[in-house]
Amino acid sequence: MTNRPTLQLYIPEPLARPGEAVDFGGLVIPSAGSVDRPATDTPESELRLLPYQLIRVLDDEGQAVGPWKPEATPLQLLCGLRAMMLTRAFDERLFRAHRQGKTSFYMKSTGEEALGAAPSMVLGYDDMCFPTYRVLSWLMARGYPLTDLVNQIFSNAKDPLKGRQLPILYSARDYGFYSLSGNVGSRFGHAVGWAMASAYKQDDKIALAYIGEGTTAEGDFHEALTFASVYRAPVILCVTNNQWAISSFAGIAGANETTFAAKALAYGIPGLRVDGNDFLAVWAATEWAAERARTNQGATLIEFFTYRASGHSTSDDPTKYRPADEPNHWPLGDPITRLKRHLINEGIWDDERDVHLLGEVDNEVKVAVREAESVGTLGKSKPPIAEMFEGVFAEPDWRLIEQRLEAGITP
Amino acid sequence: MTNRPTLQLYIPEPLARPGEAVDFGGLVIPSAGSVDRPATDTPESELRLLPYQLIRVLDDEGQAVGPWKPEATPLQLLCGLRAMMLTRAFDERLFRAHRQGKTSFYMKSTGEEALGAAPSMVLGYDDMCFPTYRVLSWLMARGYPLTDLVNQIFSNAKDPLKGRQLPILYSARDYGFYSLSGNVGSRFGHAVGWAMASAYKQDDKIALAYIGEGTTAEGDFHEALTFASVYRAPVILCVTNNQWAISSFAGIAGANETTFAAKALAYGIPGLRVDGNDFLAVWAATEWAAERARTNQGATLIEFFTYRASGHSTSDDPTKYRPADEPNHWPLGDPITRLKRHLINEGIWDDERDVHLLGEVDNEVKVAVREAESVGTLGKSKPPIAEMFEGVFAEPDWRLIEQRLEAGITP
Amino acid sequence: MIMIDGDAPPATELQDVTATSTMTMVDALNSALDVMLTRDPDVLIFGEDVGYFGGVFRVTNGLQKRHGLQRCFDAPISEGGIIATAIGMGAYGLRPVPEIQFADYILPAFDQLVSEAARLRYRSNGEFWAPITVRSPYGGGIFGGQTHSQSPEAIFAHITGLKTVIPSNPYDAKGLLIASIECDDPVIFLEPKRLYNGPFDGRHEQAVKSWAGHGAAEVPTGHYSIPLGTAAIVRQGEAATVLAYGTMVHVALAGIQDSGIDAELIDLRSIVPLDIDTIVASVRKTGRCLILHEASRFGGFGGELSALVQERCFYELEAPVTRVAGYDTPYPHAFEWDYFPGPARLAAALTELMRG
Amino acid sequence: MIMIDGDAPPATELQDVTATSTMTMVDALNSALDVMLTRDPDVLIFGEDVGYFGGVFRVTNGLQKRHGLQRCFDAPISEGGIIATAIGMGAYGLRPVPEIQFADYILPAFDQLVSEAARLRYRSNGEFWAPITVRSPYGGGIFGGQTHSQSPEAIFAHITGLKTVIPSNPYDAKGLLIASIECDDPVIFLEPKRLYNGPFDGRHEQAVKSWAGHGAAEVPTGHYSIPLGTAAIVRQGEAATVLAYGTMVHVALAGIQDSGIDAELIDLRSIVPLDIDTIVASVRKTGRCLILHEASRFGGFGGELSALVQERCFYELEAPVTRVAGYDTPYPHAFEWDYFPGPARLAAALTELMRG
Ligand SMILES: Cc1ncc(C[n+]2csc(CCOP(=O)(O)OP(=O)(O)O)c2C)c(N)n1
Ligand SMILES: Cc1ncc(C[n+]2csc(CCOP(=O)(O)OP(=O)(O)O)c2C)c(N)n1
Ligand SMILES: [Mg+2]
Ligand SMILES: [Mg+2]
Repeated sequence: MTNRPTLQLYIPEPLARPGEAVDFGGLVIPSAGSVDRPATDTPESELRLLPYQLIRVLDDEGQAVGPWKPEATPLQLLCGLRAMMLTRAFDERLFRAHRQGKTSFYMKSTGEEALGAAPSMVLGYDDMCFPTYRVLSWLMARGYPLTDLVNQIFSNAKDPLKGRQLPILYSARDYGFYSLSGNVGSRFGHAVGWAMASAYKQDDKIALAYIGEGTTAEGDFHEALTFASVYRAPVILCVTNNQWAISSFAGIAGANETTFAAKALAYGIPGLRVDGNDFLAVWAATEWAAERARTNQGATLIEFFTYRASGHSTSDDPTKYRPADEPNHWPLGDPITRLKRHLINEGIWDDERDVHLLGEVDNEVKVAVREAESVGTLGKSKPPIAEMFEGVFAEPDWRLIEQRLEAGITP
Repeated sequence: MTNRPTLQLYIPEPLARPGEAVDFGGLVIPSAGSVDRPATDTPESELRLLPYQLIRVLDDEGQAVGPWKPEATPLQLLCGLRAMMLTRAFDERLFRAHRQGKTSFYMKSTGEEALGAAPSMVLGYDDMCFPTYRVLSWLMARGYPLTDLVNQIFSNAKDPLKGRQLPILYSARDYGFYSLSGNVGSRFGHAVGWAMASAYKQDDKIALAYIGEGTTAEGDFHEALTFASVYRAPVILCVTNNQWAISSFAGIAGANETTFAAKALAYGIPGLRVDGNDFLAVWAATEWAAERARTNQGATLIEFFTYRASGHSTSDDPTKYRPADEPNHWPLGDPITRLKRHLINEGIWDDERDVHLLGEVDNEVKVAVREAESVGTLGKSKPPIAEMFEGVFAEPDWRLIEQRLEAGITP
Repeated sequence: MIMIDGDAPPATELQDVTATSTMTMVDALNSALDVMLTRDPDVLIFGEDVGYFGGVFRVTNGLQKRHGLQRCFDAPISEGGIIATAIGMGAYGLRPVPEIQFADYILPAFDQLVSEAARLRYRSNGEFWAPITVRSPYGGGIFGGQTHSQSPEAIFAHITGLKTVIPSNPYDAKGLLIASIECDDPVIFLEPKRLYNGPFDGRHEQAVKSWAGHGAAEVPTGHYSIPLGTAAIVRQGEAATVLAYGTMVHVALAGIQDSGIDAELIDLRSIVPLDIDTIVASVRKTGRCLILHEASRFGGFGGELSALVQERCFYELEAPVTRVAGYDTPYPHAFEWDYFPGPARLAAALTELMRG
Repeated sequence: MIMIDGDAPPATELQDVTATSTMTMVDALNSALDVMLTRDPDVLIFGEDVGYFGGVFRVTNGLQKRHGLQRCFDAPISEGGIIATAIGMGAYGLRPVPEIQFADYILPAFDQLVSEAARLRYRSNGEFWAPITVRSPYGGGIFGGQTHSQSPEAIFAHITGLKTVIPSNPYDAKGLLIASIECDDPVIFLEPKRLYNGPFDGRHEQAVKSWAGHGAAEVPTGHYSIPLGTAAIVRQGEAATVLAYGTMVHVALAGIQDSGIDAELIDLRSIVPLDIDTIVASVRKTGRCLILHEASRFGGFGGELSALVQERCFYELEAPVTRVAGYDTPYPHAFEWDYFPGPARLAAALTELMRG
């Protein structure tokens, strides 16, 4: 046992901290269109290089190129652009609403608007999305009423969740949007169970779930993938790799060692690695995985490679742990800008219409906030206290009935 | 949403059930010596085919061939053979002891004796093994006193664990054998923490952990691997794929979709797939992984491909769920027979000595059981009841002191 | 409602009953699952070893064969995954009945049960819910050692949104399991494994008893259910009230007999919802209360019961509410019968209670 | 030992004290960690966001910079993995102090804590043990919604082999945290997050108070420890005994003041080990007892306290032991102050208690 080397504990660190020059480690960005698009029934054994590549459709000029170019119609793309812009406008204003004391909490998805919007349009209303808190754009792409969102955020008398939930932990069954909870990762397996149920019933609905790259470290992630693989569940499992988990860089979740898409290899299912700031690539990858799911070929893991351009939440100041200008240097750009460039390139959009749309979505948000404010902001209005005691069980038991009385509520 | 295919829930099933002909699905067994042995500092990106191969050293004639042939000395191999034979003899007799009502429970490791024995000899006494209940051969290779094992199994007055544990859930710190618990998988991450602690202290100790293939489905497995990968812990993580988890075939843990070694790819660490009934291959793979761990190159995942030749435990009857003669058809043979053939082939062993050794180990076990019986079998002898109240905390609090009195124990 | 001592179950609790047959608790549970698989295509079962093999305690024996691979199948060894999957299925509209092989192994799924199953309906304002029934063998008395013997009911009872049901005999087991499966809330259904094959009363030195001949072993073969939240008065008495559930119901009966005290014995049957009215009425009548459970005393469900009883019956109490329970140690293999709160401890405590 | 109302902490509890400084609870916890990192090379810290950033509540702020990357580092989002890793490190001989970002997120690690940390010493007959201290912010009052507000202490108190510590002020926080780290048993160290930056008494409509000026905010800068299992008498009184811990200590003080009743207030400081002697002596003196906690009432730790008190003080009790607690619902965002058992509810219950 002599002459052995001394062991050293390795702790990964990001390449740049506040005050240092931004460093993306010479991130190699393959050119758009360079990755093959295998048929969806290709055996997994032939797909084992995919997780190490990067599926991109939009090139630097805004051209859609290569085999992954989807068949989305111009109108679909315009709707996608609108959903993303609406998401951003909403985020900006509600973030400010928090600063103004109108609510307790808010989280933005800036830079990640494509991740919710494109899949929301690819999947059907019968399908179900199991969201994270950062895919508001799913709802935006489906026209969920803005005022209801704001009412939820304000926990006011018209809050569709009756004041029971933290702001933005929406639930919207009719929009294919499963109930969020504060725990990260814990619904990933629900998506698999839901998809298995659809298969069990010989229905045709599929599920799609999101999970942050940081959260892939939870046991839930592995358990969901194991079940999805073993029972070939019709589900699309998406890792939103936005490089950060609050203040922890993706290396703390293993990003220095391999890609998140490569985790698919552990389960013998295909893993796609996709430019998450490329609306068309996100669309195309979702379509590919959906086709597999719908044809009884089982689950697909998709890593959306993106960047969290804002702070984690209203409780966070990202300049405390990463260079303040890091977001500006993200080599894959901004999803809205890139789709817009493409649409202009395609001749179906222009700067003028864009400015107009910007005003339009901003106004929509403003109107919704105003409407919700007229009901009341946090603490100024709330649902009846009786709501606190509802929904614990299908029917309240004596404890809830007694306590409701104790709280001064007459039946 | 029309014209969609009907989904079907897929439930994996083994190829043969009781009454049917044994079917190993045309299991392809690569010939011994056919897999390259990369240098231990090879980057992971160049090792990505290894998890799909099968490292074997002993060929059908008992020759040790190919690059993985280890430098174990003849004496070491003889000691390994002895440890495996002792394990088997012990298992046989203690299994019978259970049938005779001398204890409440027993589990055999028949067919898997190489998995504990070889690593036990490769690693040092300062290193730590985090066992499953099926690696008794680790202790056998290190000469752990047989009588203490039987005392533990009988929970008698000389039980080293003072009657607190289920039979065979040993703890043997001085033998580099971490405390077992009834929960499967829950110590896998302890191995990683232990190894990280060694690195943190700049010591030179490494850890090795086992987990059953069925248990890889637990979140603990993924969490342990994530930590091992992120902090490059000096640990060897071993999946003992013995094809069965109680009555569930390995397909229920995902074996139909990929190999267990391939789970390494999810973490960017090397994954070896090894003939677990080949003592030399197990030895060689452990050495390779140990070298990586000792040189600060981090963790390795090893899948030991083997077969659970007996029932799960004394509570189990495997003929209820698999063909009764399935064990006889396992294409990778028996680890003891194969090592014996090799040693005979090498001219350092013969049938006569083998018969003699068989008698010797059997006698050793018999003597140990007799000695333990003279102390007492389960229920006939037990440690002082005061032991029930010891070790809950470092020092008992008033509750334990009061209850000890209540139980009639005078201090 | 008295039924353990051989009386027929009251008619109000029965529906659909065509015939009865003598069943062990394993048989009765199997029958409940069989009935529900037959009646409701949305009921399905999965868990470790429950499929082809029929479960390590044989509770799902034959169900895969009878109802098909998709209705009763093996799951990966992943309790968290099993419950997460069940919740997702429940949200879809199924009524999954997952099995966790031992209650000790529910813990890896604890977050799924607490943060998800229990809270889904509340937080989504009723858009989603998880009508799952998690069956799990629990409790000791089988020399299972520390991790095959525990009684974790207290940690579930504290969780708002979960129901916890614990039968003590075949008749109740079937009726309560059917009620649990039909219930739209998540139910933790704890099966006292020591009662699976016979009514164990804690007299471990005696020959093992079978269910045959026990009144509650006459079980209707068809569909019936026992409403959750209704306790059963197993023995009527005037001197004191004993509260118990699961195996301890039988232990209590034996201990009461040994003590010669005319105690009333209440089998709670479900601890959430709790039949507070039956408890309070009894203690008001007897003026004395003893609580018996197998789990460790400190922080156990007995604390809640004791608190409730003295809150509601303080002025009627003639002696302190007493708890008899497992000691505050892990469940120890060799000391099973020292740890186990058997009839002798119960009788002694009851005698002491009468002195108070 | 009185210390909240500005009295100096008793000398017996101090060691090594060179100077004091005014600290918030965050400062005091940070100081405890700093002191222990300095004194003991086997102490290390890891958890989500605790490294460079210094923790979402800033408790580990500056520690990585001061003590090095290996001593205080970020962990993957994997509570089970964090605790498993810590146990392994503990078994090696280190004293890890993992942080779980919110107590609500301890649940994914529940199996590690219960089946492993709590049982390792017992089952291995002392060959291995896990001297880990799991720090976690808990409790409500910050509009954190359901999963950033819960008080899970009851589910830990029931687990044999775990200790559970809950400070209510900066001075105690530091002394108890040091004692926990130095303890050879696994400790769940719950930090009332609403007290991090000021002594919140439940009067949410009033301006936020800071710790400055509070007696217990004068904290020794060096090493000292408060033995686990010693309660503090925060207010002496003759009319009734109020038991509380964490934020509720301050709420109780306010409620007692409002009620005008001369109640004795005991801050339990650790619920396992529990200072039963101090509790019993007080209730024997006052004849009345009220328990206050923020967690839901049913199955909460108040049940255990209530049971213990009436078991030991039955004949001295003049009224039923009373519990004031959170309602049996999940922690609701908009109804935070309706759910929260504030001073008004306490005062009303105390007044009622005096009538009993
Ligand atoms: C089980 C659990 N652990 C910890 C947290 C605290 N937490 C909230 S968000 C977050 C970071 C998640 O990062 P990531 O998964 O990368 O998602 P992102 O925020 O980047 O979208 C953490 C640690 C939590 N909510 N739930
Ligand atoms: C957490 C937990 N879940 C379930 C069990 C019950 N159980 C004991 S052994 C076993 C099968 C394990 O199979 P595998 O991991 O393949 O190991 P093997 O027995 O084949 O060596 C199961 C399910 C357990 N002990 N712990
Ligand atoms: Mg992230
Ligand atoms: Mg196995």
